[in-house]
Amino acid sequence: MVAAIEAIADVIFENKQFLTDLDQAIGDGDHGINMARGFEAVRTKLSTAPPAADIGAMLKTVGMTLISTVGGAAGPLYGTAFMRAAAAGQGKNSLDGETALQMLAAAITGIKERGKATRGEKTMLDALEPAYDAFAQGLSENKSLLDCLELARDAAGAGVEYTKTIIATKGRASYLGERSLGHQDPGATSSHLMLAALLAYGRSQHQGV
Amino acid sequence: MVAAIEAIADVIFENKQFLTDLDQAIGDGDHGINMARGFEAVRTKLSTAPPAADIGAMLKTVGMTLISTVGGAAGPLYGTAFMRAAAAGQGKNSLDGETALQMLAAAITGIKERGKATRGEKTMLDALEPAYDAFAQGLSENKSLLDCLELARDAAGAGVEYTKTIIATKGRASYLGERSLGHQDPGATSSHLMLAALLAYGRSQHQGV
Amino acid sequence: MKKVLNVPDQVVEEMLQGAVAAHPQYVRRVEGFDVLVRANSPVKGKVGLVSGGGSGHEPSHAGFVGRGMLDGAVAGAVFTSPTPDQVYEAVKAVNGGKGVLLVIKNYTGDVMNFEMAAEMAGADNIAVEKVVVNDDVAVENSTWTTGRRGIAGTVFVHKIAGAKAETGAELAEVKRVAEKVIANVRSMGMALAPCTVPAAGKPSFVLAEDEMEIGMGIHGEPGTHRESIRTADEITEHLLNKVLGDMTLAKGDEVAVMVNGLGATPLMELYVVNRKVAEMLGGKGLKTVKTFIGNYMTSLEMAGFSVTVLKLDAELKELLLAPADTPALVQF
Amino acid sequence: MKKVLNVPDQVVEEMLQGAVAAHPQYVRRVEGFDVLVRANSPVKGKVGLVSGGGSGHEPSHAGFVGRGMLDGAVAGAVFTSPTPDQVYEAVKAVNGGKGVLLVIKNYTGDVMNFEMAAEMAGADNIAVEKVVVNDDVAVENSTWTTGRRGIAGTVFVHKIAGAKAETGAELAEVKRVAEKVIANVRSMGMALAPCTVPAAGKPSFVLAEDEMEIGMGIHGEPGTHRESIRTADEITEHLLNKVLGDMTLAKGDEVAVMVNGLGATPLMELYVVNRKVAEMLGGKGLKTVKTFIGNYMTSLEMAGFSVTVLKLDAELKELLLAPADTPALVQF
Ligand SMILES: Nc1ncnc2c1ncn2[C@@H]1O[C@H](COP(=O)(O)OP(=O)(O)O)[C@@H](O)[C@H]1O
Ligand SMILES: Nc1ncnc2c1ncn2[C@@H]1O[C@H](COP(=O)(O)OP(=O)(O)O)[C@@H](O)[C@H]1O
Ligand SMILES: [Mg+2]
Ligand SMILES: [Mg+2]
Ligand SMILES: [Mg+2]
Ligand SMILES: [Mg+2]
Repeated sequence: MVAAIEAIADVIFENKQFLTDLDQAIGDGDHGINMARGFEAVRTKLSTAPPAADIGAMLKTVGMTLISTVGGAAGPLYGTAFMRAAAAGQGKNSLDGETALQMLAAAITGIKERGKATRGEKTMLDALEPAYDAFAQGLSENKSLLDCLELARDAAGAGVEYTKTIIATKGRASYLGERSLGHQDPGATSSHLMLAALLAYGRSQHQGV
Repeated sequence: MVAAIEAIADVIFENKQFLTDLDQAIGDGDHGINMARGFEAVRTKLSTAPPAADIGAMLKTVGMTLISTVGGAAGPLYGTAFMRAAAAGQGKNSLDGETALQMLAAAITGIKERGKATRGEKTMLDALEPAYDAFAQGLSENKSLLDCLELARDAAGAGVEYTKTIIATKGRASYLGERSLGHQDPGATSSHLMLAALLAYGRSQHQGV
Repeated sequence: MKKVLNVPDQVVEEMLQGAVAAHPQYVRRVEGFDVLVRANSPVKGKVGLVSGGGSGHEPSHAGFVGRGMLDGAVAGAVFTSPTPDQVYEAVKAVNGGKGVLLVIKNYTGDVMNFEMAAEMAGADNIAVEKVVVNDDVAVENSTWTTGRRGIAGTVFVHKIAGAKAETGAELAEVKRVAEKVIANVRSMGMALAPCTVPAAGKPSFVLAEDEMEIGMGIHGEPGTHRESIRTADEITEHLLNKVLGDMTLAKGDEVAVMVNGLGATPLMELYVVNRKVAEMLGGKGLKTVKTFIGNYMTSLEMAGFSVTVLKLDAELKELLLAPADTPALVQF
Repeated sequence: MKKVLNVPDQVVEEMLQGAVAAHPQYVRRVEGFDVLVRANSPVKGKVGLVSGGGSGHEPSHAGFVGRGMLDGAVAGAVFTSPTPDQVYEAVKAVNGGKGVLLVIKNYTGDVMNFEMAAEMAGADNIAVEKVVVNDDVAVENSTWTTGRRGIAGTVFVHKIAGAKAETGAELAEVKRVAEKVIANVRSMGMALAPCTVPAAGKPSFVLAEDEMEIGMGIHGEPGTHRESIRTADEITEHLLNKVLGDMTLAKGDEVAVMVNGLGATPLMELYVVNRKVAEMLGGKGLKTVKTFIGNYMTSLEMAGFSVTVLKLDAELKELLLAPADTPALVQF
């Protein structure tokens, strides 16, 4: 599982400039820098502390590290998301589809409580909530964990596209009013990227076995 | 005589940018601006106050106006020069060569007393002292006032060229040390321009008569 | 990017070290954190005032730590809200037993991070209250936005709530006064040229040689619109009218004014602006009790300025004029 | 030229109007002249202190008019020494019967214009003395130059001679103390980016994107050399070594420090510089009694900074730490 987090960290590092550029267009141009700083700290933490087999314990470390290193809006939101996911995954050493869905639900609830946003306000929720729906749909059709994740990733990607068509009413981009139209949301983008990285990591493991 | 001063003012206005650019290279880029501000004030003064027939009185007005409007190094220097020339020209209604030479001598003495510079330090003196010498030479050869002035103007022009070959040891350009080489001195240039304007004015009057 | 810098990533750390070295009589570092508190913190029997936010707004906020103003300032990464653990440390370090007031500029990230810190401090049984400053009239305060942003008016909150806390007032009283300032202060800014976040390495936006941005935010957030540069008087008139348009002021009312430079705009230009501000306020029969002019809430080396007007009553006036002794604001 | 301006030619006039509007408690205008004096000038029984120079160095010099510092400041055109009649008016306005000390920065124009003013005041039987500040070690003090330039160290002269005058000391005594400061203060600066004189409309010099000028003068006069930008620590080390190299300091000596911004350099960067300054001075066993950090002697919107060190003795230290109450420098 540490490797999965590392895959997430890598995709953030690779897209540091991209996320920053997106944020420069409709925010303050630091999303990539903030996220990269956070996952840099996460990587250091996980490589120095003995990696816990317990998924919950590990995600808690990730969440707390993000909270204390990312700052801005994304820090408390993603930090809370990982903390809540950690609680849902406590005591587990491996993931099944149902647990994964619960963790995603807990993460989203955390983000909504902390940020008081709902779907359609041009935030990370516009990637994450569709992702949750798609994952749940896949699971109800008895699809595999990775297939569900693939559906989630694609839904998140569509959500990112959708953010281009709406006006931001939460976060820094809301100051722009109509001028936020046409731009994709940086937080939705980072959410999509993380799901994509998780999927790619899962597929690579599966092939390897 | 007011028209002569206006001719000087015009040449300063025309060369405001040029003198400023020269000063930008080796000083602080304000010589043209300062001189133009001063002669603007002179022009206003002479057009509002009844122009005195007495050359001395008129030059005193010019000097005092320059002192109180030009500022920087050129203000006190040119101001003093006109004040001293005024004293030498007091009571005269027209100029002969001898008086003109005395006025030039007085002006130069004033500049030297005020600025404590001597020839060869890359200042206006490198235009004015050769001009004086040439004027005196012409006069000793019984040349006309305007011919003497032409010699003076040419000597001043040669003096300007000479300033390119020497290192400044007075004024702001002295901070540059060797790097002032190759640049002509703005103050020497403005002195040369004023002599040239005087000459052109004199010639035009002479032709008109 | 032309800056006097060592490692971009270390700029906040090095700035804090330099600030402590410059002002040891005023501030000390909370060991291990990006937090500066008064040299004599905690002040017993006094409500503690903590503010902070992303770095890059210097002298805000650490420059206002000292007698009569803040007790602690938390420095986030450049233009990025500090994290909750940092704010929490500041709260602990300044709590003199009467609780702590958090002065937050209204940005989603700042509000969330400071709220999380308040929850952490609450778990320690430290009484913590918060106020959120939202003085920037460039942003509409509607349900369609996260609300107006907090900009230079924040300094008036520091000054006046700080003076109130210095009297020994209770937390609720200090909070009430802070909220009164917030209710009565409005600002608006403009930018002529952008700034560069060191870690980003390139300007946060681009303006043409003859263009300016009206309503600019202090993190480079876009303003209301762009247009060709106009005269100082025209720009000032536009900004001040927007500011006054959002306030209820009557002839004879007393106000305080701040003409704030964003970083690269020389004091000369701020004075030219203030000439027009004074003329307009005087023309409306308003009495300016005090004018602050200079760099108070900056945006790195952004060129531009903001104008702030605070409506005073007897209470706010007295607290505004009370003594202060901090690195960036001293008054007898 | 991106500036907040009305008419370039009127910038000094409008600035002075804006300054008087901002600081009526401190300064008033001498009617008809570009001169600001203390609101309560002339102060009877006190030596008057007058400084000034070209405009564009704000807050120098008018920002230092007030109790404990200057009595009057004369504003020339931008970067151009004021004329003698203006200085003369300042002298008359501040003369409280004990004479007037002129504090002049060492530039040919400034020296000549102030000297002419002194002659005019002398004709009125006002006792006038002058001191000429020449702290800039970038310029060699040889017979081949007009001598070192006066830059940010001038503010220390204002502060200390001003405090001395406030004690009621005689003109000769105030002059002696001013000269002691001048003998013990050294500075050097650098620039990353030029400034534009409003009336000129274009930058006073050009630097490449990766270039800096070491030893820059405050009017854009070229410095010792240009080179590629180095780190803040390297630049600071170079400047401070030049400054200290021209002073005689022993372990245990007390100093005051000024890290001065030229206009467009943010406080953040000045703090990064001060970190290195403090480290170097500490490493030499010098004791920094007080650090001034911010924009004191600017050069319009030039980017860059200067470092000033003043060696203190008991007398200078006491006067440095004495109270001051001016628009730009207040201390208890
Ligand atoms: N209230 C909110 N709820 C959910 N997500 C939000 C909220 N506000 C902002 N965000 C997300 O945070 C992202 C910006 O993060 P970041 O740039 O790191 O923080 P900041 O805006 O403080 O600079 C936005 O793109 C958006 O997706
Ligand atoms: N000591 C001096 N004696 C004679 N001329 C001088 C002296 N110092 C400077 N100058 C002249 O003054 C000119 C500069 O004038 P200006 O730019 O108006 O003043 P500033 O140097 O104060 O900006 C120089 O080019 C030089 O000719
Ligand atoms: Mg952002
Ligand atoms: Mg010049
Ligand atoms: Mg941010
Ligand atoms: Mg000049």
